Amino acid sequence: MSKRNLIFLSLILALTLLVGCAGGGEQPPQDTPQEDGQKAASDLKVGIVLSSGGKGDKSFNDSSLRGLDRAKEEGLIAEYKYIEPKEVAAAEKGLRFLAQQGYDLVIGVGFMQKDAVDTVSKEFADTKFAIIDDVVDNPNVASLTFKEHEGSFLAGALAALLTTHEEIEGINAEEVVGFLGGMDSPLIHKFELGYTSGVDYINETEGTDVKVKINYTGSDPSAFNDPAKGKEIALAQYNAGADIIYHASGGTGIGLFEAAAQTGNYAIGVDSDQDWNQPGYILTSVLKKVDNAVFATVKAVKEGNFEAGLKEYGLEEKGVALTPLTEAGVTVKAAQEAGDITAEDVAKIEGLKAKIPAEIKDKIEDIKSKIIAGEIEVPNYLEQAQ
Amino acid sequence: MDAVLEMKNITKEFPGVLANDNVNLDLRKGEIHALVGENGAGKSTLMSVLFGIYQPTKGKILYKGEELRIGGPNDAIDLGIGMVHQHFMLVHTLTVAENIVLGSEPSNGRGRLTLSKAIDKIKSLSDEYGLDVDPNAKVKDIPVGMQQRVEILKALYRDAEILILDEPTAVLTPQEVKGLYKIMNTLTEQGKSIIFITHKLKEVLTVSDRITVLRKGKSIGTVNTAETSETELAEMMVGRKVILKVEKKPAKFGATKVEVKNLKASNARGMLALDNVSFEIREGEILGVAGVEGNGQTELVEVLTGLRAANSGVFKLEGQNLLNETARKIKEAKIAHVPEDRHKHGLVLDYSIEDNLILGYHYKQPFAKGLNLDFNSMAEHADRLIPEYDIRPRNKEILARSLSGGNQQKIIIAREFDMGPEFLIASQPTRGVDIGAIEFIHKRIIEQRDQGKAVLLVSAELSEIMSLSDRIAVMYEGRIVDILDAKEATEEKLGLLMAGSTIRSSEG
Amino acid sequence: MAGDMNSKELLKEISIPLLAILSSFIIGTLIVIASGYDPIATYGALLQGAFGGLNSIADTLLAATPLIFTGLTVAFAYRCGLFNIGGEGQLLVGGLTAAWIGTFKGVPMIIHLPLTLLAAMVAGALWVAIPAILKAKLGVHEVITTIMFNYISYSLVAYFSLKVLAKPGSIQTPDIEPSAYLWRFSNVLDMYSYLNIGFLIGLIVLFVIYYLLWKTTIGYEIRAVGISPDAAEYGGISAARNIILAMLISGALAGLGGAERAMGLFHNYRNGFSAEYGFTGIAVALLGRNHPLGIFLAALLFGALSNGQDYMNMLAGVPVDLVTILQAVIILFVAADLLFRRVLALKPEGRKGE
Amino acid sequence: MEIFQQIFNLETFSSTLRMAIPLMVAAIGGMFSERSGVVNIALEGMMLAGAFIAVVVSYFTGSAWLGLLGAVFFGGVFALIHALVSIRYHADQVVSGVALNLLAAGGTVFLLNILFNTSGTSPSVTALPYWGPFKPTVYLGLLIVLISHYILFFTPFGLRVRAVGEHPHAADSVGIDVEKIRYVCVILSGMLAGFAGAHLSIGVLSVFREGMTAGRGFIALAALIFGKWYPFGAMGASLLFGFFQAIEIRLQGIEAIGIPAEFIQMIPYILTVIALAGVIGRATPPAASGEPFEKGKR
Repeated sequence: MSKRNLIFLSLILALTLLVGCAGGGEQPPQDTPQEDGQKAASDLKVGIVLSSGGKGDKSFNDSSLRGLDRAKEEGLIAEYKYIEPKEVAAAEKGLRFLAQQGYDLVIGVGFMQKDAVDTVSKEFADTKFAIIDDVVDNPNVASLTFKEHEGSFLAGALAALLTTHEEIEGINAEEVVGFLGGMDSPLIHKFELGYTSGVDYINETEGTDVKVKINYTGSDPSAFNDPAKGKEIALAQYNAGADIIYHASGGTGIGLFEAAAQTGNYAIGVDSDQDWNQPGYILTSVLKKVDNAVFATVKAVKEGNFEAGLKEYGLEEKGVALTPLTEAGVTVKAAQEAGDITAEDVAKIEGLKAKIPAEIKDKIEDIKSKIIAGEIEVPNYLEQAQ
Repeated sequence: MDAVLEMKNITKEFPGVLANDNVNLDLRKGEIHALVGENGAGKSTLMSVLFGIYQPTKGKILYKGEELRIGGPNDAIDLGIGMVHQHFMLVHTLTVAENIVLGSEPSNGRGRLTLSKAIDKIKSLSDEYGLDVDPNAKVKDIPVGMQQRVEILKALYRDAEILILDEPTAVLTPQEVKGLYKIMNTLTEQGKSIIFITHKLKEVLTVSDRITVLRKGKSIGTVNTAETSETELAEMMVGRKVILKVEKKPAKFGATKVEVKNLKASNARGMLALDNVSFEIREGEILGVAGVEGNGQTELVEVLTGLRAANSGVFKLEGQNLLNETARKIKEAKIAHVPEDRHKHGLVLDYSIEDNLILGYHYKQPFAKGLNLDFNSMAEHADRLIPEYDIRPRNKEILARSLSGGNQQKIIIAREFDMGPEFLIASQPTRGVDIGAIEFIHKRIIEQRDQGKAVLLVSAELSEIMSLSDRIAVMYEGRIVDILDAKEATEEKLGLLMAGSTIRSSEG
Repeated sequence: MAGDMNSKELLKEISIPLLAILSSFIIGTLIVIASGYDPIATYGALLQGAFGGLNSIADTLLAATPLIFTGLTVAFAYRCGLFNIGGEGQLLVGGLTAAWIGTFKGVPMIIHLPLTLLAAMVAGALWVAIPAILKAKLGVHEVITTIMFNYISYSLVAYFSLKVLAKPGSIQTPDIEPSAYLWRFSNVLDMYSYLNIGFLIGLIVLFVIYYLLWKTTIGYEIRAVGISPDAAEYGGISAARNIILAMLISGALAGLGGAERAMGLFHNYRNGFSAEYGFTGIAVALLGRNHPLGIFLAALLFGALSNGQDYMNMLAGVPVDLVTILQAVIILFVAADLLFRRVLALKPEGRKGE
Repeated sequence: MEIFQQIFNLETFSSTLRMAIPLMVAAIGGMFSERSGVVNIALEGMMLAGAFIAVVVSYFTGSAWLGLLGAVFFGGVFALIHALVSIRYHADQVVSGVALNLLAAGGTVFLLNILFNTSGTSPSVTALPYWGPFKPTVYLGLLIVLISHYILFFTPFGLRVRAVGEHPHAADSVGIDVEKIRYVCVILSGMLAGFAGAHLSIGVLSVFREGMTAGRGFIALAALIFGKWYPFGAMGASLLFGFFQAIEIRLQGIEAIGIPAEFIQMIPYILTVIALAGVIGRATPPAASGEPFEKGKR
């Protein structure tokens, strides 16, 4: 073998080692159990198949896992197993794998798994299933859906109320707010419609004329993964007079937060508590409490009162909510304790919330209770479409 | 002995091929030393060794008495060796000056390319040696003769003491050749030494001082030009007595078979390449087409074989109009074609001999039944033609690529002649083919003529044209300047015509 | 299969891909070890996922099916001297077309099924028609144009699937009619796999392409153009015509691959329809030496990898992206076969020139 | 008129510039590679690798500048694979490019898992600071165009690159080391693509996200072709494509226009095909691009 051939091979090997050393001695890469079959029979086995964003999406995958972590902490389960499918077809395989391995509860995250959960749950009538974000009408499946439109409505109301308060730093004279969508798809339109309805409601009740700028990043799943474009969209909207932008765009939203920090305008996060992403620029986040729903389902299975069928989590069920408008949310506090963010950051977050006028906070509370009471009907894009 | 350069016992072996076998060559200061030999005799390999492109397996190189190792073109250039390749090594998109300085670019202290001084030097060199080159022109815009002078300038710019000219006359008109000779003489007068590679014996005798002959990788000997003759050189090259004359019976012409009138066509770059070409060929006649390469011969053959569209004109075979028909239709009209570049056309090199023997006829009986190939009749066909045309090795499964040039050419000859053509178009039929195969091919062409077929023979070898043709058409800049009876044609006359000087144009 | 190949040459031909695969797995092993995983468990899980039981084997064949088509897509064009890198776009366009035609109601299966397959093939062929014509008539290099058409197709297919065809409130098109279903083996076998007769169609197409290329005058012409367009022209074979023909067939094969996904696996068009089958097809063709038999084996290998990767993740916890890395390294090694030829002191393949 | 102002204002143009920079710099990288005779469709992968390394280095050192350097350096190392495979081992350059794109896509996510225990998004890291209205990478990117033009047309190295890509045997015959020039150019292309990736991850943003280059490497390739392999041509094309992206955002939601965003997204690719077809002046690649160089062969 000539010298240069050796160089080629060693280059490949060097890259290999680079890949390896980078990870080498760090924490054990996965905290999932190995299948050893030694566990006590009474132990509840829970497995979950994540959606395509995978672990660490700072969105509903992470939220689902938080629910399971909580179940673990509270002693409902000893361990759980999670699976990250790369392809559409792989989700079904993951669900079936878990069912075959004798898991008592198998959870599928995301509407993309609807067909898969439907199929597998029919095969394993004795296993309990849950699907998040869609409905599967089988006797052993709990369908956990969220009234994202209700949360988005509150976000729209908040944005519309706040954009008229020019005296607040970062709020301009124009009555414009923005919406940043990821992939141009029905579920995201549900967020959009909730948000614009919230703005319209304020326009009606307050007599304002707030307009909404709406942009979608693209038409395929990569639209959830293009923060650079997300930032450009946000900058364009801010430039066009928007001062508050709400997003439902997955990883693309990171670009929105950076744009907000850069221009000194504001953003509203989605799914998880994203307030600490750019402390001081994110007013609030529309929480989708997947963790609560997951936790409740695990608990129900453990306690033997698992119920199949549709469970809609709205404002009333605390399945959707805004992060507190008065102080940092629990996630932020936990992050501070874990050392992920500094006290300074938390101060910034709380400082921003303090700028929101109390009357607005009251109005939001009022709207929330009206929605729960059914006095305000928030339109659901998915129901309209069907 | 004032040898500037000596190559002693050079042996160069490639896997399975002994390209140079104990070759000796010495070059004196101020001489033109011709290196002759047939294709494949090892001339190029020897020069590549000298230029550092290959390292010799054995042997040594002495420069001004000092033994040294030439590790690459850079070493050779540093020593003052310059090479003018047969295929010019010029980058067409760059200017003349950029091409000349390439590899030893002048720059100011801060890394900026500075051409102005170089351009001055090029101009003065150009004047000194009478090269007449515009340094600022783009290479793609200047004529071939000037491109060659740019190549020479490239070497001179690097202060070359030794110039290697590889087949420099192939692309030139006889007049341009004379100009080149003059330049070569000027160079040697100024003390430069020249190695002149060629296989054209007449040129060698005209211009060189000494001649070294290579044959099958060995050096056969070095002779003084003044003391040798064409016949002696030919014998040294081939290794046996060569019959330079072709035996042929008197012609028996029949009716007009091929009619070409006012043919006009453009070349690949869209320039007019054929300008009102007209001729006729009778049954039993060979019409030779002479001319310096690049004067429209290629385009003429391409138009007649359906590979190039003509702008206007007439082309009829036995009254059947074939102008701008497809290549397939033309083949079906029984026109056979031996192409000038058998690698580019003629053969699918990665097809077997068997597959190549049906190229162009593969789609019809007996080789195809509907859409299916008929492997039995393909095999029968190959088994018959391979011995008949002496194609070696006698294995129809072998890829055409692995055959020698002569045997590759025989595949084409076999296929094209076997289809029973009425009109045979043969372009450079013996280029790069060894002497034995040349005789064989010539015999086959004459055979066709004697069977009453029409033959169009295009060749850059005047001797081939003159010995085979019944009439000779001379092409210059896309026109047929004259058609002579072969008996009246002399080399001088043809040479003048090839340079475009017709009686008519000298009058006008 | 190849008549003009003796056993020694055959050995040489397959030794390079095998060495490439072996080397890649060695590198994969190093990565696995360096990342702190157990290589035996990793590869064990990979194997179990790919071949551990009827269902797994069926899933491997299912994963191999689109790769057979896209591998042939690349190889068929390659035999005509063309590099069709747009298989991905052609597959998507073909798949969407099948998912649309498949929804037509009231058409008897005997018409509907072939009609849908045919429509997908036509769509795939049409999608490569412009690059094909540009190549044939103007000599525009097909690599760039087919890449550009891939990106055009992403937007176009997204538009039609989401905004025109999708059922309301969904990001997938409505399910096709049963009359356009490709029959699934799970109908008679006790397994979950969606393996369907699309796989058998793949095998038939492999044979048809082999026959077409080596036993017919069409193949004789296409291969001649691929080796030497000038020689082909000389032989009365229109290079332009054959380039277009080969590209259209190539695109049709990709379209057929899309049809199998739409009619056999998903029964609709949806997001994530193709797991980059078009690009993996390049690797499959390369590894399979552009020969149908080789493509079959290479498709099986890549099918097994992509099927096994999920078990590797589920059982050994290794990120599935390891398999992507493995695939990339296999391609690099196969492409750089000169490395092995030098190491083994084999003579390089004759390319051009003398 | 109001619509007009919404679409064409100062912000549109700075947005155009920000979006054009990664295309421009990667396209210039591609230009060096292709001018020297090596086709590079791995720009996408090299950008992605650069974006990732920039974030990793910035994360572990706390310095965005080191991140940028790391991206440039590693982009070069990554490109070295392409160089070795396609120059030394005469591999098909397109195939090698496909493999590198795959390697970058798989490798970055694999490493995200190993390093940060996540599959999608890296932690936030220190980003490059602002220099006036833009990040430094914007100014540097424009400077790169100028310098590249100078190098290509006013230096001995540039002359050699142009010669090697058009007629490598001619360059070889005057003693130029063809392979060396190609190595340098391919590595340079990786470094520039790495720079472009870093612009995205730590210039525009401060995180790495799986697949975040989102096809920009291929648009850069299109810009290179549309710009006919000239630095200013590539710059012009990048600005044009950046402009399309900028107005696509601004056209959305303006009902009166009514063109679906998908169709505006296609424009760069369609334009490139049109350019190749010669409708607006034929784009002809360097004569020897894509051909492995074999000494002694011709």
